[in-house]
Amino acid sequence: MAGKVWRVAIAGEGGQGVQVIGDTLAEVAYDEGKESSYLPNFGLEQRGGVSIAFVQIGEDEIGSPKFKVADVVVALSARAVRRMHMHVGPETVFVYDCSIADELEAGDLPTNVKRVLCIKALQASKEELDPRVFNMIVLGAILALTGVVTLEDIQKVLDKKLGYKFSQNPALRDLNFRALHRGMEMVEQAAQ
Amino acid sequence: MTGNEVVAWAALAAGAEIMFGYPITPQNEIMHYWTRLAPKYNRKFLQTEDEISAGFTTCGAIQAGRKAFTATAGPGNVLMQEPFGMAEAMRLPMLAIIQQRGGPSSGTVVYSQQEVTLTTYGGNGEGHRIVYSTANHQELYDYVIKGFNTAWKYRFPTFVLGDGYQAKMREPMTMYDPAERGIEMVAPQPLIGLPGQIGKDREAQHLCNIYSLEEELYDVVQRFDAEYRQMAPMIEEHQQLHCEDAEVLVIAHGVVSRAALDAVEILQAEGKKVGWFRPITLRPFPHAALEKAAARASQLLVVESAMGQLARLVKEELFMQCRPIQGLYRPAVGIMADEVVAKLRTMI
Amino acid sequence: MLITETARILEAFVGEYASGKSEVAINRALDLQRQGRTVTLVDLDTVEPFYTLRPIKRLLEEMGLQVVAWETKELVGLGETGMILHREIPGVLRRQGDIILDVGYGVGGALTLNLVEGARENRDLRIVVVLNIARPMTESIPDIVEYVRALNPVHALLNNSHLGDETDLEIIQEGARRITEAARLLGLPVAATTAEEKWRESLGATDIMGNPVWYIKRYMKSAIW
Amino acid sequence: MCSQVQAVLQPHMPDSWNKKNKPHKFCPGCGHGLVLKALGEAIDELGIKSKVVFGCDIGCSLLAWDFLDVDSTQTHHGRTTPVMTGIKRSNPDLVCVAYMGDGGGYAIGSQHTVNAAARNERITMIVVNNTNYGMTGGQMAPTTLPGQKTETTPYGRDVQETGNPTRGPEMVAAITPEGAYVARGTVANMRQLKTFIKRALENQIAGRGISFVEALSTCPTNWRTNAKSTWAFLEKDMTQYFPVGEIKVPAKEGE
Repeated sequence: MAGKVWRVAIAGEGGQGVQVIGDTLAEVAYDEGKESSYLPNFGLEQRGGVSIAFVQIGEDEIGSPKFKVADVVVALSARAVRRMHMHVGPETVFVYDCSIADELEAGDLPTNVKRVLCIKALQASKEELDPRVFNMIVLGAILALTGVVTLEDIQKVLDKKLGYKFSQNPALRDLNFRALHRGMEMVEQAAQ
Repeated sequence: MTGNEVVAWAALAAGAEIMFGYPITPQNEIMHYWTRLAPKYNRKFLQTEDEISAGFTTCGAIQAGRKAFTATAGPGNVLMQEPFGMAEAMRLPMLAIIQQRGGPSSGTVVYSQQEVTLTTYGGNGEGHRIVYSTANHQELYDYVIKGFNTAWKYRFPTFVLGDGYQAKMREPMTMYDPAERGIEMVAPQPLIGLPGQIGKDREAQHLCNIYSLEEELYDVVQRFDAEYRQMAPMIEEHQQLHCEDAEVLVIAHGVVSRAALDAVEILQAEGKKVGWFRPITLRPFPHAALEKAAARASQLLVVESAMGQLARLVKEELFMQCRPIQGLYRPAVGIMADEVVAKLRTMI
Repeated sequence: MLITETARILEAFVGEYASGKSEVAINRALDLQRQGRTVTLVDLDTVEPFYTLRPIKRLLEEMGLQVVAWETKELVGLGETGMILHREIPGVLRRQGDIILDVGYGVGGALTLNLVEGARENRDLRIVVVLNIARPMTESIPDIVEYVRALNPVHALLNNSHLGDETDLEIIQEGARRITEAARLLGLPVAATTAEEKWRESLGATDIMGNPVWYIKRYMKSAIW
Repeated sequence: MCSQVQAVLQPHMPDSWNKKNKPHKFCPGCGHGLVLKALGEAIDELGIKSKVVFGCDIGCSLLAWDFLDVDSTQTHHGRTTPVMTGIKRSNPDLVCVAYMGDGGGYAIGSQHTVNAAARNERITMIVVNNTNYGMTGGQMAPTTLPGQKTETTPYGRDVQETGNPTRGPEMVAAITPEGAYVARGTVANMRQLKTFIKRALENQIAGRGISFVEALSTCPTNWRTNAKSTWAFLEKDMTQYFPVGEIKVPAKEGE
């Protein structure tokens, strides 16, 4: 158990790409020589419930695939914000998308956490980039918060994984990288 | 890769020729991947009308000399006890992968360790079966390959006992061709349909599954039991750590053993004398190893996602040693290291 | 017993599940054999032969009976052995001497005798219903009457009321009362009341209703499967 | 095994019969021996003895396990069909015969019958219909005739309560795709029964589809019938409900 294990829980509605974000995060970390695990919640809850991806990244082999308290929680819908109360603690950074602020009621956002942060990922994906790279923006934000892998690392992995697609359509590569960068930027700006 | 995908690849690497199955969560992806891989590698698949049929078609395929397997979970495991029983009775080398889900009944489709009793001792027999409980993806791969060999060598039905987490999670592992590692795969042998003319080159084979008299069956079961006991020391597997001077010994299997190990390491770092024992084979249980590992401990803690199913096995193995056994029983839910640590702190 | 002595005795004992048919049939066969007669005892239990003559076949043969029943070892390797009719049963009437048929329980009742060629047409055939009022289906007089009517034809009733090791005089005499009354309603004789030897002193030669008491020995205790 | 083998003169035993255990232990008057004679002769005529795998169910059909001098396997209650499916799919060169009673085919194993038929499994199913569960002592079967007395219908089968008798071949014919062979024979017409079974085996060998033969058979022990009434029940009562004949015959190549 030497070394820090980063625990990240990403939650949202079906179709928001929550599981893709979790899966990609775990894979990138592994490709960078870290140990990682990714566990989706599934079962009946998955069908119509909040979709959650549990990711752990560390230097040593990962123990239990399940965890209760996350270092970073990302909630992408109002339901997800409420659902994720059970996974926060005093050291948790709680991230949600600014677009859902109107749907939130008093007490929905957790207060017993280290920090609550809203990012404009949805807006940026629609207005500046492309709705398809929404999840890349979120991934960028997670990278900025955890620092488990660098932007260069993740770009390398994406090149490897999607190299063929990227070579067919270089604009796609650029779009993905810009989305990652934009996500990191959002966290850095919020920190100032 | 998900654990289910790992299982499909492992079966392929082990030279499995045919799979029979029926959909049930959380093992479905084993069938999904197998059906995608099978045609490319000239392997076969049949989706049957239920788990009873999936088990019995597997029995038939094995009699015809094919390396056949099946996979199931929860209520499907219940239905498959009937064909598993036949595999026990006819000594058919049947391999089944069980991805445990919550129970009783349909329970949840997610996760559990509540199929230990059913998988080790289910059916109307004596539990002459081999059960490997895996903890991670690498082991799923390793033990599916090993499981085929154990089954075909010793001819007892063999199980790889996973769970919903292992089925659905992704974690790194290394795939390999068994031959590259010097693992020789045991070749399957047909029991019926042998070459040659009946009456000239060979006798007709009559395979028995039922006996009319008490004494007939008694002799058969005694023979199986003797062979099982003789085999056991060659099959039993376990892992252990810090047992030499442990005052409290934590016992866990499968994916829960990972959380238990983390907890033990946390307390070891504080200088606490806590040991860790993990049976890999739940049947036959690594009896001698547990007895030795537990010899110095004054207390035992059994940790499992069930209401004492592993604890029952442990108590049976240690019945001559009198000492308190506590349980951290969390039926059908996952267990994390901090829960184990908290429990251990109350015991130290 | 009231059964008419003829050149050949051909008797069938029928009754409800666990009424004691086999016990009575064995005792009857042995009684006849002790009189120096040649006797064949036939196992016609076709429904659920759990308590059967099979395990004591050899013992009975050693006592001088001819027994048509499976021997346990003949069924080795047969797989599941529920009920299989012995191949010598259809032609058993071709044998010399007395024939005692132990008929199993079942909805067929006396129809089971169809399995023995020529039995139902044989004028010598006597069908005796073995009754134990401790058995739930033949407890009351109306139950007994209804049961016996369904068996048709029947020639006599036999009181075999007992409670195993718990048997007392009361159950034997109460059986005699009810069965005699049922017999009256049916227009049939009561062949006898059975009792174990140990009751001889207290019971005597006749029961409370005047039926002869037939002292028997129980052989079937050791006969499972 | 059978410890008292007697030398009994047996006229004309098929080559594919296991002669070591004759006379066999079916009840006197039982139809199983006749169905197996028809099967044995069909196997002889096709010369496939060393290719046949005979799977038997539990019940009286189990007594047939060593009746034939061919490979055999004992299964579970109602599970002969999936076991033979597994064998056939694993080794299509074998000729797989799933032999069972009406309980195995239409009650405890009915889901296997339905689905093997729907998939057109290349196996031959022989279902022996004697209108009751014989081995367990004569209880109601799916094929018990309306009004027929059994140990579990002591007042006669009430179709309002227990439904009508199952017509297996008709059901199988309705759900099988092209290539299936379905027939109902009877031990009262041995020449015809042998022809049906032979055609069924040929259909499997040609790989056209499933072949299904129901054989109307006798159970005097549980029917409590003498020889005359046994045959009357078989030929009159049973055929009223279960018509004999070929129900589905695949078109042969070139037709």
